[in-house]
Amino acid sequence: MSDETKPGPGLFPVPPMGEQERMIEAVLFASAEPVTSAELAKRLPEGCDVAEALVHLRSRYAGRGVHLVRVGDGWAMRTAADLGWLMRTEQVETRRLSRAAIETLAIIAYHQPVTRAEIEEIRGVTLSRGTIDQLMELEWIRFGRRRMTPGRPLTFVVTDGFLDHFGLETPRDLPGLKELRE
Amino acid sequence: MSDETKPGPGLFPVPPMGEQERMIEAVLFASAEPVTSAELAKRLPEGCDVAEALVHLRSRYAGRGVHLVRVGDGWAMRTAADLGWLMRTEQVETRRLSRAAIETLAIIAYHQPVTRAEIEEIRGVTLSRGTIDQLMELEWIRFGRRRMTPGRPLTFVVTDGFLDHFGLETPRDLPGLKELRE
Amino acid sequence: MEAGAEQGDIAARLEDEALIVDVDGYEGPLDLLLTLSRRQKVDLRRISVLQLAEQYLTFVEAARALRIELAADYLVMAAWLAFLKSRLLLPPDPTEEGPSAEDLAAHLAFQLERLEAMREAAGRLMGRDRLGREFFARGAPETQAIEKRTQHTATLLELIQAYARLRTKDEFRPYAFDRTDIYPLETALERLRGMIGEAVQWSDLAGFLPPGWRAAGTRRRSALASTFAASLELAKQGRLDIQQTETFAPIRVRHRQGEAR
Repeated sequence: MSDETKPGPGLFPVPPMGEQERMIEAVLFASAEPVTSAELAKRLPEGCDVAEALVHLRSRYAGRGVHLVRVGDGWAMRTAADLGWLMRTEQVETRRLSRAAIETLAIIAYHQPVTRAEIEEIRGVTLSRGTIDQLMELEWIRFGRRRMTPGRPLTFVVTDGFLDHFGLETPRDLPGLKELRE
Repeated sequence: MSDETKPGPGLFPVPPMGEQERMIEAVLFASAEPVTSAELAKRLPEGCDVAEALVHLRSRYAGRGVHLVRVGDGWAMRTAADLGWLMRTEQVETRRLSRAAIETLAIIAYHQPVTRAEIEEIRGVTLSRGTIDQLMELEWIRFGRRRMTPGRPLTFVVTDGFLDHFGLETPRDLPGLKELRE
Repeated sequence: MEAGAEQGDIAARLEDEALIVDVDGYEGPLDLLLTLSRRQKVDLRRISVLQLAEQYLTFVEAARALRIELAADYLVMAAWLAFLKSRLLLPPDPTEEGPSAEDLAAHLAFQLERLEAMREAAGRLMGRDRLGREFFARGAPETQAIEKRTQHTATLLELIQAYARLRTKDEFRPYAFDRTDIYPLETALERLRGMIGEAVQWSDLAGFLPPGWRAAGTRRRSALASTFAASLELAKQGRLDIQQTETFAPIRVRHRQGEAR
């Protein structure tokens, strides 16, 4: 593509808001994964107001069969949860998680960043390598920063993939988090 | 979800048209393949008017960033044609020029304006179309004047883009052969 | 109502039996304690730790009677609870330091409460609407990206070299780029890394110089310098040990055992 046909920085007028909304709509529809605001800004012509266009788009899809949802730093289109029964054919069989894995996941989500020792203390048992591996493989958890305590232990945090899977906008939206913190 | 909450054939009132539209929207969004009207009718609760809901849905997406389109026998959501350029992200990969290209470029730079026949004579091999195209695409060479000799062959010269890239003010700044030997 | 209560009794009895037989069903002693505590049917904050300790000890006894082998951590917990139980029953010893029996009991109750909270949180989490089950991503994502643009580039030197090559039919090489007598560190590293595994005993570093670089002169000096630098790098990575008996003595290296990676 030659530079002439592509809207270049400052060379072309900023598209009207309705047009910006259309562009974001197209990009988000085309992607199965959430797209970050930064990525959207990079894709759209210079000068676009991604944040505002997202607000418009979100309200446009409110109550529809497909919603605009926030996932951590990203944005994605997702079908409305109340229509899940229509999607039988699309449903994916997920491997049943062990109790250890489910509890470990919850502990990481509610206590992140959390070290292995802390997880073990809460559950009262040793954390098996397999449990962590399984959650890592699902891309629901990842390593966080090392804790600045003796031994500089690794910490675990939940990922945007986790937020996406469980329909959470941010880790702060975990149900009952406030009550637990009190 | 238990079967009791699912609208059963004939047992439950037909959902309002807006709801039917939502359902189709969700199904088409989540489906990997276009979905036929017959398939939609099978998925939706008994009594739904798929054809009418499709008409509504289609007009709802008219002028949007995604459209409801017919694909063969089925229906699918697709990016609006005018926004196709948004789907492309560029990944720039830097690669060395081929030996043929760099030699050709050097000859043009040292001998401009130079004809294809002259380039071939110096290199001792035929000049491939691709080599010239590549240098043209890089905007490092362009056509010069036709040579006033029989056949009036085209000549090639280097561009300002070439000088810019190689940090030269004029092609005369290129070191001469003698200087190269010292 | 009555039938319901009866069923509840049966369920409780079945649970009791299951408790005794099915040790494997527990995720550690804390989990077992939490299950036992539920049978007190009170808020965890008001649980009787003393009663709980007795229940636990009974369980462990029963398991022993059935010759069920309990994992060590269950036994450690049993010993600790037996200790706690005796402390809770005896009047406090004013000379004893450290946390009181009540503190220890309160901490145990707190641990159980925290585990229970996480159990509930996990349950709520798994009960949420989930991607691929209740809500869905785009089924036919359009291939975005992957427009690989190859940007070709060249330097002035390459251009000049190309021209010189064409016109003089021999390679033009400015002196600064003459590296035939320089043995690069990367090459030395690669060579040493490949060979060090075999150096089970102390070996002279000079023995690792590549053929063609061993004769005295600039080439040997360059190769020796690079190989030495490479040995330092590998020593830093813990793959080898370096030894020199005295100043100017030959430098010797040896593969470090157990660090084969």
